[in-house]
This record gives sequence, structure tokens and C-alpha cells, in this order.
Amino acid sequence: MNDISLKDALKVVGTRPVRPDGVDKVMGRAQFGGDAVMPGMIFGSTVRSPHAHARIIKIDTSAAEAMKGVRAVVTAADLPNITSEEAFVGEGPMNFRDLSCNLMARDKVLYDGHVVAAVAATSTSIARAAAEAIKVEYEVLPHVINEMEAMQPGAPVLHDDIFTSGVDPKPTTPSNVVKRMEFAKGDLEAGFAAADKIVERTYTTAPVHQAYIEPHACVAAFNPDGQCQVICSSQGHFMVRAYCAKLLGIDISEIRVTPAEIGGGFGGKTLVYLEPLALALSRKAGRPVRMVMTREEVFRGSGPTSGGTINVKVGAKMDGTITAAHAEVILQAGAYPGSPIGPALMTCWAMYDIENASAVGFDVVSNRPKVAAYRAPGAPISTYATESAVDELSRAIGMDPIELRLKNAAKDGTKALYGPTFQNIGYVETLEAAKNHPNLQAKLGPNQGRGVAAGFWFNIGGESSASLAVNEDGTIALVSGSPDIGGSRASMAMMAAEVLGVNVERVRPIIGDTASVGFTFVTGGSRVTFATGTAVCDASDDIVKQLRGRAAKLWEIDVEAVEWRDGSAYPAGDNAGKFEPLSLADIAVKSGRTGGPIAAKATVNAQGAGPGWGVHVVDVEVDKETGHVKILRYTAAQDVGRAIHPSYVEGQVQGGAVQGIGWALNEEYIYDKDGRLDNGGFLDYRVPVASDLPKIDVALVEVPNPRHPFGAKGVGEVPIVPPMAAIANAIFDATGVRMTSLPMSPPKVRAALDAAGK
Amino acid sequence: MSKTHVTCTVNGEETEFLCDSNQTVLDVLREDLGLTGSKEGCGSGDCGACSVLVDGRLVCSCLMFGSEAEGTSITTIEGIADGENLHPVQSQFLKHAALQCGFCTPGLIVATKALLDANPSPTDEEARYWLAGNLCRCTGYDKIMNAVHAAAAELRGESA
Amino acid sequence: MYSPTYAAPTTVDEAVGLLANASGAARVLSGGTDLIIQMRSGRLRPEVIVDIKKIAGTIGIREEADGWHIGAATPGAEIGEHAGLCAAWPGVTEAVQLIGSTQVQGRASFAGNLCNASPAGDSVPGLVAAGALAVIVGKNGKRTVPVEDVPVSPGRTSLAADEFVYEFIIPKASGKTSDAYLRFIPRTEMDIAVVGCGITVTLDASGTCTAAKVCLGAVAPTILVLDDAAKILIGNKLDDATLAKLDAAAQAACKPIDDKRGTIEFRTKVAGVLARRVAAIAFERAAAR
Amino acid sequence: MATVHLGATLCRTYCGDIRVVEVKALTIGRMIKELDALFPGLGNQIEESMAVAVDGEIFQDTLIDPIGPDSEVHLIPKIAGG
Repeated sequence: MNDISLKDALKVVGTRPVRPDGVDKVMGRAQFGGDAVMPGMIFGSTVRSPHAHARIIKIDTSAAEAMKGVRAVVTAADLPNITSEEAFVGEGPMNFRDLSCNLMARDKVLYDGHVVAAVAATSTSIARAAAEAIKVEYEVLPHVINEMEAMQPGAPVLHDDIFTSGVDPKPTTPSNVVKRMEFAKGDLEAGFAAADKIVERTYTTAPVHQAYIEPHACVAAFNPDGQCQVICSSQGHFMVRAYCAKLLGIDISEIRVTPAEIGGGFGGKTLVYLEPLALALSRKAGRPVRMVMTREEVFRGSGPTSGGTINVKVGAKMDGTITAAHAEVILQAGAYPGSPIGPALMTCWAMYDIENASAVGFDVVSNRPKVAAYRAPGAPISTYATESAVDELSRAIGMDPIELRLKNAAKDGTKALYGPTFQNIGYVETLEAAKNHPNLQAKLGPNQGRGVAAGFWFNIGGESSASLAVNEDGTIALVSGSPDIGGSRASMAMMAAEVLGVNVERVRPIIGDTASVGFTFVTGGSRVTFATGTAVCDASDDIVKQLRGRAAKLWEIDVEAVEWRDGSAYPAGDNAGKFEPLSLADIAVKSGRTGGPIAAKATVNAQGAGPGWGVHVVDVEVDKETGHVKILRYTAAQDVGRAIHPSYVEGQVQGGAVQGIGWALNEEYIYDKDGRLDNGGFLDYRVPVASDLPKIDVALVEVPNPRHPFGAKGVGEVPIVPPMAAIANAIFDATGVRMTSLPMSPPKVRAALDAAGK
Repeated sequence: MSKTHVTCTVNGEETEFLCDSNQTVLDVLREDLGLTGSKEGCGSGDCGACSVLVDGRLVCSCLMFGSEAEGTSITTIEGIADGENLHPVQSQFLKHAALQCGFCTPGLIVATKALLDANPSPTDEEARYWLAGNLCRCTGYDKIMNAVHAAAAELRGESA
Repeated sequence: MYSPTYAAPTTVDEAVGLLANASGAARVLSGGTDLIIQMRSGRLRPEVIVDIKKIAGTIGIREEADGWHIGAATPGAEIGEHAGLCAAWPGVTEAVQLIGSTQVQGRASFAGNLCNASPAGDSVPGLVAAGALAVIVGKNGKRTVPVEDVPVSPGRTSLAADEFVYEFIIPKASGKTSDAYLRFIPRTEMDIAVVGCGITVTLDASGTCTAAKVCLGAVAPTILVLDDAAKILIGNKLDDATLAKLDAAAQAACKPIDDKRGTIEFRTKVAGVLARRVAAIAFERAAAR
Repeated sequence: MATVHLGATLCRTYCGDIRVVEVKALTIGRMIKELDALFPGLGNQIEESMAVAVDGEIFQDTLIDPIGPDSEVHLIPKIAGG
């Protein structure tokens, strides 16, 4: 293999070819989950709870079953009653019993939108009419929505088997507080005593939805012999297979899941909501069943991420040294345990080298949909508070916010609050890139302000599989197990082309179904380019080895005497120049006669994903009379290790930043007094639109990750971490008012300005 | 249930279909005509993923009954390219990496074509306001705007 | 299972007959951007849908002696493309173009926006401030009423079951008369107005206001016509004292609700802000006539 | 001997107040076995829901990756992402 660690030597990596799946997507031919068809398929719909908390007394399905065209009705009685079993999914430990009950309520409904029954019929309109005809009798119970209220003694208790863990002594009465977690180092009290300035404040955030534009969708067939086929859009078809098997009590070998194109996920499609229901309906109906959520169902029934309450205290000396930092984070888990409290705590001070620090957190259930992973789960919530507090601190001691961060920056050798020591990190370089960006020279006018914030995310590796086959004309078929959610086929093909030394158009990447490629963990955790990319490179290396072997056979020399460069075999050493080089295509055409087809597979459990760092600088203008905040300029600097396809890397950063802008300014779940979601649609769940935004300028910093063949680090998650604090800090710069509650929507900004007499 | 018989032109071809009175044009395109390029992201006119041109005017196909299509000419994403030759808006979306997941892309391409038909030289602000009804959750719109301006330049005959 | 009847009559009489003879609830379909959403969500389930767009005169704009005649179902996009009307009534035409997205503009109409009877309809305050009339047809013939007389409460209009709006007439603006409309929304597009304000003013040669009509949306169960605010403007120029009084009058008139789109306090304050900003634009436009 | 830090809240149930132990292990799998022998149940806890940071590099869902003779090991909650 050539020395590809040097950027200058790279021919494909770092270029910007057109993505291989692009033409289908711009012509409307790409098949997403809701486009897939199976012969004879019928259509499913769900019945959802209108109550935030209620006991199910009786479900009468008789009227629905009697309707013409209705082929099956299922309730929890049709699913195995799964016992409590902890497993690690999406964003943290998850209990399969909870997952099953979240899919279809068993005894109690725990949130508005909780599924209680599903129906399949010969048309969507009949299925919806039948769903309306299912009569559910409820005993409505008191509910609790807010996490702080849910923690109070006397709050309605959702589960009678939750006894707070992580506290001593362990409680003997159930509550909504699932667990307490803590990370600490140094001596907090001494650290605060050494500080010249201390700032302390409470922040709150609202739950926000991933708001992918494609609603959840699948088509599933349960054959009489027990074999199952599922076509769906998800962030991991092996995840879908595993959960369907577990939740329906069938063997994994009986289920084949084919990935459809996925219309956005951002963490929200690392769980199942429809697939097991569609299979259960299909089993009963004897026909394939398609299920597609409505937008309202997406908001009511699928995972937002947590809202929370964060108390922060941080102190520094006048020279800028942060002497102590503390954060207490309370996160909503939704109806079942499992908020991203761990990462929220681990990330919130990760940007700093602080001797004395602590982070304490609580995971709290309430009558909301169970949270799902959302881009850097937990980190944006806690970091909004800590990076706001650090901004306040920088103003208190009169130091530039980037200089304060540089002075205290985590670097190689810094011991993180949660234990490990950082290595090969590019945070200082990222701060410098932000500091030196021309946007920071722009002059600000009246009511305008500039804010800075940083963010951290771990990134992960994990299990991935890939296989390559050399076609007889020298082109390459590349199969991997990672659903392509944002252009990863392009980067997979580019890495293979780089290793093989061929033009990227010669490599055709596809995503294999669960029977065609080895297990691959979800497209999430910013892992695909790193982990699946490593598998692709390993398999490509194997192909190169085989190609050299075939050339050696043709030349009748030793394989060690064959060198691979620029897509061709060259005789080397004593044989140098003795034979004409053989191109990949030359060898491919003779592969049958030199030992058979040339193919390779690689599986990895990639470790050592390099952590990601982002620094965002935003300029805003505040309309003080209406509280409207306009984003004038946006700069996002990030250490990406190495950008394989820089356009899609920039796209990840831009997209993450804009999701953060939405989180900062307008997105929130709004419940009425009865605990019903009041804004379950894109009209009143306000994601950013094109006219809300300026250009999003990206500064890519490349501090290579030695654990990846080309130095790549995860990219997709970090950029959603800094925006909320950056914008809050910019609003302060513009107005002198500190916004301590997300979203910083016009009514809240105007009220804060009025309260401050500004 | 009585169905309405509708004759219209879809992507240049005369097309007939029968539809229920509460089926939308989007339902008809996707379920009856096999044209699944138009997407349903919301069903309420808030996301633009179902954008089509009806008699040259940009509309959400989820906000129009199939019955209303009688006598109209509808262009969907499947009718934007000239055969196998991509329209400049399509090729510039590819060149500028203006899509990530690709789900909003058909609607954005139809809407961009309508924009450039009406206004060959939009300012960035004009383009952003025209496209405000097309939600994209992946890209932050930045590369989409680059593609829109590049397509405009190409259609004006300027070298990009 | 629910399955309404769709009809697309080609004459007013036919349409009125369908509405009058419908056994259950009937709904008039113009642009459909509210009706279809309400039907899909199950909030409305009419038995009969009467599509009025095939009736001559329901789509299109003509300038006549008594004013601008705008077909009830004329889509916002077509209104925005009409140079003459846009020049004559910039506020009215900008307002209709604020409804929803470009796509929604391709369908949404004045009549639909008015008869949906939401207090937040963007096109209504501008029409009212401009003194627009709605031409209503029904089995008893044709009647013409001021636009503000159509909505009576959220979701309800003064139209009889057999009636529909056929067209609007906006008087010709004479002399130094012009208008403006602004609405406040959390984003820059795609939202329902949290507050809307339309103002039409007529100035004399010195810039003093001689006639005014001020209208607020989304701050009460129906749109509000603010006679007190108009009186503040009349006889005055656009000075700080007048604007302050206008702001106070607008705030005093508000009777808003707290909901997911805004609080009572916020809506009230912003109503005053918008009244000032809209008056400034209307004065500037009128002065330039 | 590798130094293993047990600071994470998830370890408390098994380790009580013990925060640091020395373990003789050259792989993560061996370390988990050794820890489970010291603190019964901890091994399963680590395998189910924890990641292992060896000299700053995070490993999860692996038994075979090496630990150096003087490595510093931290047990932390497992990490996934969106």
C-alpha cells in the first residue's frame, strides 16, 4: 500500500466528485421508505392515545374488524410480553420491555400520541377510518410534563419500579428520578475559593425534534413459513432486524431488512417505531403491510431529544485561569428511562483543562414521548449552559472570549473530567481558525452583537462491514452496511478508489441488505467515515494484495516483487522494468484464468475515533421592539481530522449549525394543560427556513486521526453543540441581556429586554 | 364511493385517472401514477417536498385535489430533465453537493426551476424567500443557494 | 367511510344551487390551502365541495370605473404579478403575498383567507384598511358588503349556507392615498401572523393626514378596525407624538389570547410597534404619490 | 499492572467507595474478568453499558484490544450518538 497518510500524495481523498447516488436523487427516482412496494401490499395505520397518562381499561376492535377492507388489527396482546432486559441502543442503555411498551402501550399510556393499536386495510383511507373506529376506554390519570415538577414528592409516578439509582441509600419508594450520575475531579471548594470572579446561573432548554423531512416509513412481509422481509428507511437496518427479532420473539435469521434511502435521521431513526407493528399486522393479514407516519405522528410519537434544567457555577482568576467549574443537569427522558444524561455531563466541560470540576446529573421520566438520540445527544443542552456561563465569566474578567478559551483549552495531555487523557486533538487549532476568520473583522452596527461558543463530541467507531468485488472489466462493486444519510457512498467510493489507485467513477458503492453484508452498527455517532471507511480501506488493501498476486502469476515472479501504484502492478526490485505494467483492468480481465474472481471483505470493530471540536462565532441583530433575532453572519470552525469529500464535510457542519440555530431561536415542544402536544406540525414547530439564514461559513481544521487510514474523524455531531450558547452570547453582546431559556423566541427576548429595562 | 374521472397532462403526456374526491394530486401521483419523486413530508403545505408545477405555477401537490387537475398540465420532478439530460438546476445541485439525504431535493429542484423561470437573476435574498417553503433539515441551505445561483448563471448562458 | 362529493360548476347559479341543495355541510373550494388541510386532519368533513374556480370571473383582475375587481379565487401569486394593482395598492398586494410559501401563493386566495375566518389571515387587514368590498352571491342574488362584515368569529362568517364570495372590489386610490401591511412572525416566512396591521392613509399636499383606516389582525376574535387610531392620524403629520399615540391606541384596542404563537403581553406590545411601523410606510408611500 | 479508575457512577453499586485498583491484564477482556473477580457483577456492567478508556483512547464493545503494562484505564459510560 502506498503511503497515504501524506495529504499531498492523495489523488482522490480531498477532492469533490459528484456523488454516485446523485442522479437518482435529483431526478426523483431514489426509493425512500414510503416509496417501496411489495406485491399485494396493504396499508397500516395506528390508534394513538389522546391522553398524557391513562390506564387502558378496554380496547374494542370489533367495529374496525367488521369494516370492509380491514385485514388485521393488532394490540399489545398480539406482541410478546417482554420481560425487563437492559441493552445498549441508540444513545444509551435501553430496556427491551420499555422499547416494546413504547412501540405499543400495554397497560398504561404514558404520553399523548402513544400507540395503543394498529390496523391494516386495503387502502390508507380505510385503515385510517378503521383506526378511528377502534374504541379505547381509558381511566385518565394525573400527568406531569415538566422535569422539575416530575422530581417533586407527590408528582404523578409513571412507573412503580423506578427507584433512583446512584444515590445512597437507594430509595424504597418509586419516583420519576431514574438515576443520579456524577463526574468529579479536584477540589471544587478550593477551586472556587481561588477564583476572583464567580458566575452562577440556572438555564432551561426545551425538547426539540430531529425533524427529518421524511416521516418514518416501511413495508414489511411476514410469510407463512416465518420468513420476514422489511424494506424501510432507518439509520441502521441491522438495528431494525435485531429489534424486530427481539420484540416479536423470532430468530434473526428469519428477518431480512433492505435499506431504503433515508430522508434524514439525525439520531431519530436509530430506533424502531413501525417495523415490528407492520410485521405483526402482516402476520395476521397474510399480506405485506406498508406503514407511513403522518407528520403529526412523527412529532407526537417519535423521539425528540430532552429538554432540561441546568445549574452552572464557574470561577476564574483575573488572568483568565478557570479555577473551578460545576454543572448540575436535569434531563427529561420522556416516558421511559434513558435521557442522554451521561454524555451531557461528560461533554459540558470537555473543552477546558480545569483542575477542579464536577458535573452531576439526573435522568427524569415524565409524560412525554420517549426521547431518541439527536446529534451529539445531551451535549447541546449542557453546553448551552456552560458556554453561556463561560461567556459571562469572560465579560466579568474583561477577557476576549476566544482568548479565555485558548488560555484554558483542552489539549493533548489534558485529563478530561470523565477520566481519559486527550491525544491527537485539534481544539487549539480550531480556536485559532475561528479567531483568524475574516468574518471576525466585520464591524457591528447598533443592536448587533457577536457571540462565541465551543463544543465537543467524542465520536465513535464500532462494528462495520464492507466488501469489494473486481468486475471483469476492471470496475469495482463496493458493498457496505451503512445507510447513506448524507453522501457517505461518495466517501466510501473515494477511499476505495484512493487505495486501489483508480478513478472514483470506476467504483460503484451500494448499501447491502442484512443478508448481503456483515453486521454494521447504525449510521450514527459520526462513525461511518471512520469505522465503515476503515473496513472499506481494509477490504481495498486486500484487493490490492490479490491484484499483486495475480500480476505475479502472470509474470511468473514472486508476489513480493510486485508493486502497486496508480492503479497498476509494476515489477519491482530485480524485475523492475522487465514487464509492462498491468492495470487493474488488465488483471481483471484475466482473473478467471489466474485463480478466479477477485473479491474481498473486511469487518472491523473500529476503536480510537478521534474526538471532534467546534468553535462557532455568530453575529446577530436584535429587533428590540419585537424581540426578533436575525442571524447576520455565521462562522463554524471544526477539527475534522481529514475531509474525505470536503463538500459533504462542510455540509455536515452547516446542517448541524443550522439545526442549532433552530434549537436556539424557535424550536420547542408546546403542551397544553391536558398534556397534549399543541404544535405537532411544521407550521408551529418552527425549523429554520432558507430566508432565516445567512451563509454558513465553514473553516475546516485538519489534525489527522492516526487511527484512520486517511486521518478522518467524525464530523456530523459536533456542529450542533455550540450554536445555542453562541447565539445567546451574541444576544447579550447586542443587548446586555442574558437569555437563560431556550428557545430564545421573540416573546421571550422581548420579555427579557422589558424586564431588564432595555 | 364515486370517483371523478380526470384528464390532464403529466410531464407532457396526456394522462387519465380516476380519483376519490378527497385524494390530493400528491396521492394520485404517488399511488396511482407511480410518480413517487414528489414526497409527502407534512401533508399540510409546510415543507414543499411535494412541489409540482401546475400550468407553470408552483404549488404543493398535497394542497390540491386530484379532481381539480382536470384540464391542467402538471410537471413533476420526473419531468424536469430533458429525457436523460439533466436540467441545469439538477446538474448544479449535484455539482454543488446541494443535497444530503435527498428527500427534499425533488421539491427544491422543482421550486428552483419555477424561480428561475420567473426570475432569471434572483438576488440571494429573493432566492431564499422564494424557497422558504421548501424545508431542508440536512444542509442548512448554504450549498443549495450556491447551486441555485450557479444554475441561474448557466441558464443565462454565463460560464459558471 | 368519509367520501365527499366534488363538483366544479361553471356558473354562479349552478354553484348556488349546489350549496343550497346540499344535504349535509357544503364547503366552497377556492385555493384550498386551508380547506384541504382541515379536511385531511378531520376537523372538517363537508359532504359537498363546490369548486368555484371554473366560474367565469372568479379568477382574474380587471380595472373598472368603480375600482379593481379581483376574482374571489385569484391566487396570491397572480395578484403579486399584476403590476397595476400592486402599484395602486402595495399594502393589499404585499399582504396576500405573505400567506404561506411561494407554493401556497400559487393557490391561496383572498376569498379563502377571508372565509376561513381566522383573525390572523394576512390579507384581511389590508383589504379592510383599503375599504375593499366583498361581492357575495346566493340564491337571493348578489349583495355587496364591506370585507370586515364577512367574518363574525373564529371560523364563522356572515354568509348564508347558499352564499359565496364571487369577487372583491377595491376602490381606486385617489390623490395622495396609499397603504401598507406588516405582520409579525417568529421566523421570516411560513408562519401564521402573531400580529398583523394594515393601514391606509390619505395625505394633503403638506403631508397632513386627511383620511385613515387602521386595522389589526390576530389580536382579537376577529380583525379589529381601529377608529380611535384613525382619528389620531387624521389631522396630523407623521411625528413622534402622533406615532406614540397610535402605538398606545393600538395596544389599547387589543383583546388577544395566549397561545402557542404568542402571549397576550407580547401581542399587545407588538401591535403598537407594528402600527407605528406600518403608518410610517403608508405615510411615505402616500407622500410619494 | 494497569491502573483502573472506577470513578463512574455506574461502578458504585459494585465497588462501593473504592475508586482505583491495580489490575494485571494485557487485554480489555482479561481486565474485565479480573475486575469481575474483585467486584462480582461489574464485568457484566462494563460489557453491557460501559466504555473503557485506555491511556485516553476510548474502546467499547471489545475484549481483544490491548492494555499496556502501565496503562491508565478509566471506565466511563458507553457512548453512541445521533
